[in-house]
Amino acid sequence: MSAKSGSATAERAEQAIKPSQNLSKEDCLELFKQLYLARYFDVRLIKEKKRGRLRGTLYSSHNQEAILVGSLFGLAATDWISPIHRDMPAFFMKDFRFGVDNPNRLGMSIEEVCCQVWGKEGSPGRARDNWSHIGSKSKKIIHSTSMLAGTIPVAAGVVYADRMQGGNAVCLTYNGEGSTAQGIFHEAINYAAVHKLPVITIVENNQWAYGTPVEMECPTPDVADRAKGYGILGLIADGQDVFDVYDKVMQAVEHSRAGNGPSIVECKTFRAYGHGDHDDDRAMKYRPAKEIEEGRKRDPIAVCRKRLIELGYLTGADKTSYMAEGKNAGESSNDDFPPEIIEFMNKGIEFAMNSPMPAAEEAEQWVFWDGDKP
Amino acid sequence: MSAKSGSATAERAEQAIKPSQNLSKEDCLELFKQLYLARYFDVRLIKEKKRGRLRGTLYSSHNQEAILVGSLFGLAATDWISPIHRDMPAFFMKDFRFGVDNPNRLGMSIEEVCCQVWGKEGSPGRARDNWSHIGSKSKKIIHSTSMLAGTIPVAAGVVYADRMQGGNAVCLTYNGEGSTAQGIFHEAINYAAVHKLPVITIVENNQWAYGTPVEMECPTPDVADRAKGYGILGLIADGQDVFDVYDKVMQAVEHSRAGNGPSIVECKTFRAYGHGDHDDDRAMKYRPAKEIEEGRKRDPIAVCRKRLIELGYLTGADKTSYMAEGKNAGESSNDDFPPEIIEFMNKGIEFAMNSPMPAAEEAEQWVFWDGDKP
Amino acid sequence: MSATTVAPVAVKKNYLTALNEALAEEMARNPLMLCQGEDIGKLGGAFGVTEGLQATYGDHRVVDMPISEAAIIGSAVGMALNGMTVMAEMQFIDFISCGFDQIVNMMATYHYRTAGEVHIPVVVRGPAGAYGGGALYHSQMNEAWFCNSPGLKVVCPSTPYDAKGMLKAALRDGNPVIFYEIKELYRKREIEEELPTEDYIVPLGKAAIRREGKDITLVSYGQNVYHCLDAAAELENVGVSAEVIDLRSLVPLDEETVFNSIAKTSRVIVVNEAPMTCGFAGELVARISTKAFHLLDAPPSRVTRMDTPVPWVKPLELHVLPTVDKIVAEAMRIVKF
Amino acid sequence: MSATTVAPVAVKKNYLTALNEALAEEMARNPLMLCQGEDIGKLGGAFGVTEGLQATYGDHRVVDMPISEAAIIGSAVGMALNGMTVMAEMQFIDFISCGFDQIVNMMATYHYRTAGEVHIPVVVRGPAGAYGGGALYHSQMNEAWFCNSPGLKVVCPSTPYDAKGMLKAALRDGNPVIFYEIKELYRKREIEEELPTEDYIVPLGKAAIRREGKDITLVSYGQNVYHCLDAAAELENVGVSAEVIDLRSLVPLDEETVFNSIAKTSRVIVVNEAPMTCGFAGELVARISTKAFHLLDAPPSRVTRMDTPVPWVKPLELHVLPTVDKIVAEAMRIVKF
Ligand SMILES: Cc1ncc(C[n+]2csc(CCOP(=O)(O)OP(=O)(O)O)c2C)c(N)n1
Ligand SMILES: Cc1ncc(C[n+]2csc(CCOP(=O)(O)OP(=O)(O)O)c2C)c(N)n1
Ligand SMILES: [Mg+2]
Ligand SMILES: [Mg+2]
Repeated sequence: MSAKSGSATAERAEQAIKPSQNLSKEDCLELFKQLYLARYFDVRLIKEKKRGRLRGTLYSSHNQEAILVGSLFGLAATDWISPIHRDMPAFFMKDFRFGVDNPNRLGMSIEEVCCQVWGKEGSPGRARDNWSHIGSKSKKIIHSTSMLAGTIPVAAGVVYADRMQGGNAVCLTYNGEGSTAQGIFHEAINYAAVHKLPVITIVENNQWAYGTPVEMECPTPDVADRAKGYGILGLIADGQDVFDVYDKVMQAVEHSRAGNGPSIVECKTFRAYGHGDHDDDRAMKYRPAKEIEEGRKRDPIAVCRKRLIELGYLTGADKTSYMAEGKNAGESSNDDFPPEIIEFMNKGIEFAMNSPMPAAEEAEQWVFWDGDKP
Repeated sequence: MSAKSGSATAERAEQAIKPSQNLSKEDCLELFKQLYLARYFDVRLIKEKKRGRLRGTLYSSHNQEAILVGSLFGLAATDWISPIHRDMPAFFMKDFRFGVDNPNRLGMSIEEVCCQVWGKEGSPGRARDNWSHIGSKSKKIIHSTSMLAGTIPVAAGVVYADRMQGGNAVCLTYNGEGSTAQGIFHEAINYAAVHKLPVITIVENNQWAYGTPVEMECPTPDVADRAKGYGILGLIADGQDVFDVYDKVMQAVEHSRAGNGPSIVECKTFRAYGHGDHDDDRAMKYRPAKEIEEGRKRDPIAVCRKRLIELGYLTGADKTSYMAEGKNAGESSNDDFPPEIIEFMNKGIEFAMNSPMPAAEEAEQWVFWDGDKP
Repeated sequence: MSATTVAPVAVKKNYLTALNEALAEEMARNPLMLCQGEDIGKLGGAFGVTEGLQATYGDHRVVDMPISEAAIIGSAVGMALNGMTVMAEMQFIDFISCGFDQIVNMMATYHYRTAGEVHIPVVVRGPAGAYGGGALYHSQMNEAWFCNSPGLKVVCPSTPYDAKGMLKAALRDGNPVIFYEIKELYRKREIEEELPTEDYIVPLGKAAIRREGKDITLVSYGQNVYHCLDAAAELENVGVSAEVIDLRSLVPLDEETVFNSIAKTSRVIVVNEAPMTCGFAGELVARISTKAFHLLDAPPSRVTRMDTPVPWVKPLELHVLPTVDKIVAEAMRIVKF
Repeated sequence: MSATTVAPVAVKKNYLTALNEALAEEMARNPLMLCQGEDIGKLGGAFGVTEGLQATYGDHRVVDMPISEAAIIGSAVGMALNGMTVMAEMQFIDFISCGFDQIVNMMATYHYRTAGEVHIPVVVRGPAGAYGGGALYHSQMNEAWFCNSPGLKVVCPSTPYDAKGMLKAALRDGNPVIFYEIKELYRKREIEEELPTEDYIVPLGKAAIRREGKDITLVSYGQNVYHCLDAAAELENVGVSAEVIDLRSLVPLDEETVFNSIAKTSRVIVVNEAPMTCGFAGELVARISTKAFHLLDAPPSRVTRMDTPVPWVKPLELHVLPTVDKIVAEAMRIVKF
């Protein structure tokens, strides 16, 4: 074997570990824009809530967008996802590409998601449960309950059934680091590991579970260490870096899809606000202001921008247009975001606001299925 | 530092790892005899069941005695234990020494345990629940429900409370390898690890959970690997060797007592019969006869005998008296056991058989406590 | 073997065999059906309900699960979400408590939450009931928890015919069903019966009148149906004619059959072996009192387990449970009211 | 600050403060008492019930637990077994389902199983109830599960005075108590009241008559007590005098107060916001029908949540829940019966 082929092998190995190196310029810019989209969705909803136009609690994904954007980007349309309370943008960003109006795409429309947020009939669940508890069988998004980590066994069942039916889908489930303390986390991952099911658990380690710091939830230095207990792949990603998230998740997806069982990808990040919007002021009681300031420094939009400049994909005026990074919702204005994103969101909100509420009598419906018996 | 002190240090380290090397001849012979006691208890109950004198199910501890005997031997009287279905001998062997009639000892009497087995009033729980579900607050034995692994959080709470009250007790909880798949196993150990609570989980890995092999319950090569997920001490002992069990459990106990948090000690063993006595015939459906034969070869009594001969503690006729090893209950006779053990057991059984059943009306009692309010 | 046609000998089958046949037939009928539970494969389950299924359908469709009730139920929900029908066995129904959240919050509500997009054809079944010395954790009838959790059907057959027909109906129902099997009936010789050779179901939500009578109605389900029948026989000796209704299904409930009977008898006792407070007997008494008050000539009554756990030893166990004697005594009190 | 003695201004306190005071006082009184739950330390709990406790009593006695409801309850049982008294908070009572087995099988039965050797002074408390747009998983009243699990006391105060007095009583009771707090009442101004400065308890198992009346009895607990009072006010306008009873405690139950009232009114409606089937309203209707049948001039009735989950958006939510209108309408029907 020549030295040359040896180095080519090494190169391939390197590529395998960093799939993002194969992303085109277009893809990279798409990711960058998707970060804005996720951010704007959140910023805008915070404003809408402050205006009193919304009920329910918003668990902000601000500062954690790279996790959603980076993990979703490489999925096949036929893969499943299971977002939870802090992952609202995932519902419409699954299988999403700017400018591609694919009628068969397997993600929700922004209109559907806004209808859910506004509690309108056009919500995929007709607003029967709140905020992040939507989902869609046809779009392959699992519906969560509030009970944390409770969707992991469901995800395992979904991919088991997929495999039985000849498919090769994986399922990404999202969970906070605190949620990994739940018994069902263990039961589900243990089961998935025994049966080598392609369930990838993304742990969004934002350092806090409501008012409890990660070290009171998890005894190991890294939450990914939990993987060791199951002998499964555990990876750690820089949750502020969309490319690193993409790389690690793709690595896990390929590992799991190839029949090697479940995996855990811990994405280290930092919660930008209180636990929910009701908690913003109280959060100061348990979380030092300095910590928040510190955390803000590595805004995923800024990290991505820097990388794109290095790659030469952003030049000239593009380098500094739309400076959304480092600003919380109050500090942000529409000037910080590309106009097409604002328009996208406006359309969704307008649709929702013009939609009717479900009729009161609907509340009696759908307790039991009464369809055609199989 | 001289070479000598260096080697002395190494020697001490070696001693720390093998506390059994410090056991006196008397202790070693005690352990040997305790193995007979545990074995005889089981053999005798099997015979009593076959004679139809007992209700309920016996989950035989045959061939797994070294785990109970070895793990209990080094405990302080003030330590707690939490035995489960396969650990009946633990109830009377806690804090037990042959010939030492310590009225303050913190274990149950054989009379109490037999009353439980026979369903009599003298049972510590007045025969309200069956077989292994007894316990005692004063004797520091936690009462299990049937729900596997369900006592681990209770154990954690017990030692937390002990610490709060200035104590330094540890708690040994016993669990089968299959039970480690339960959600509560995870929640309890995770909690204990976060709070560094001295809970030692003995995993009796007898390769089978009822009709399911260990590889369908646990995805890692060793069940002790589960410790890695919590960053806690995980040890593996030869469950057939009472000295190795003693060593590993003592190591874990010291580690945990010193404030380093929980630990897991996997004891590799092998289930001698069916899951319960109702399953003896059916077990052949899922477990090859050869496997059983193979497993029988390393009877803990034989392993212990060999070691005692090596140590010179057994010589002459002692070396071959009471050949209980390798025989199942049907093959064993009273000649295979030291007479004082038979007498000990006879006394217990006789007491139980002469005890009354609890009165039917007792069934209404003790749903609620009605004692002096604190 | 002779070529001559001989009349087939009528084979009576027990409750356990009936269940086993139901599963085998539904597995054959529906290639997207799967069974999972602890030790259900090679062993065939603790009692043998799944005997032989793995040999026929393979270990991918008859799955030995880790001891993880919550994962057993949760993964069944996921499979259902993705097009399959699942039988999830609890080794004893008592252990359903370990998978409780996945049942009441995930499974029961899925159809409702999705405004009908998703339905969940999962049957959670397992051996239940007392009278066998199973003590606190191998004796439970905890059906009331699930009757109080909207979105679940809750059923409990008492005969081999119903066991088979209702299990098949449950597996085809499309809704999550909690299926209580009475383990003391599994091998009970006295109730063995011939089963139809052709496919049949017993629809969920229909009660059965097990004995006609005119003086008092005894309503029950599961094992207690036989206690009621025995009580009815004793009552006959003293000139009291008792009608015995086997509810079979609690959710949905066949109120009509119950009310029709009370219209005739004007007196009713509901018998079940669950703890009294918030048990299903109370629910039925409440339905009767609120909706059929005018039909009653005496207070409605119930004979249930006392509000205690099920203790182990026989005299204690029977002390807290409904017995024939207790039913007869209560019937005499009500009849004389 | 002046040295002159001034009459202290009467300070009215809300339900939340009442609970907080109860915990603080019991922690002071009992050095072997401990509080544990999610985020109860520095944050003081999701609603602030434990506000300030950790600062006073330290993080060993006011413990922020991992998100592990089963371990929270199971370890509390262990602490109780070893001499302590524990308050275990569920962040929302809905999440109690995740610790269900430890409650019904470990905690509830401990005293029984040990024939009285062990008793378990653990109070599991948490915010409960609908009407606030909390949807399926932040609105539950799942008390019936626990009423059907012998060995647990189950209570639900509706006023600040009771909240404090009953929580103190629960913590001293020595039995496991499931303590339902109504989160919509936590900060409700209208119900604020002065609390005694001296130590007091409100014994578990005693109902309170909140309004006297003679034509019909409305029995309820929690939030629905206020719906009943509002309904009673409306009924008065049409000449119907309604008595309103607040049960406060479901297990043990004060049947006497209920029956005495019915002896006077001959008519009764039980109101609660849990699902109808196997809910506590049905249980009480059953108790009344079986034991106080002769007192009734009309069928007993209940107004409960429909047998559905609690949906999110307001019109849907109210559609399935008891409301003043529904109670008034039902009362008119029963009065005219
Ligand atoms: C079983 C359960 N227990 C408690 C809660 C209440 N709760 C909601 S979010 C939350 C904190 C979650 O923390 P983490 O998992 O780290 O996710 P994050 O919110 O930080 O993204 C808690 C305790 C719940 N939803 N489910
Ligand atoms: C939560 C729960 N699920 C199921 C059971 C039924 N069950 C009793 S023992 C057993 C097997 C236990 O296997 P393992 O933990 O390996 O212990 P072993 O019997 O081999 O000692 C099972 C499934 C139970 N007791 N509890
Ligand atoms: Mg977090
Ligand atoms: Mg085992």
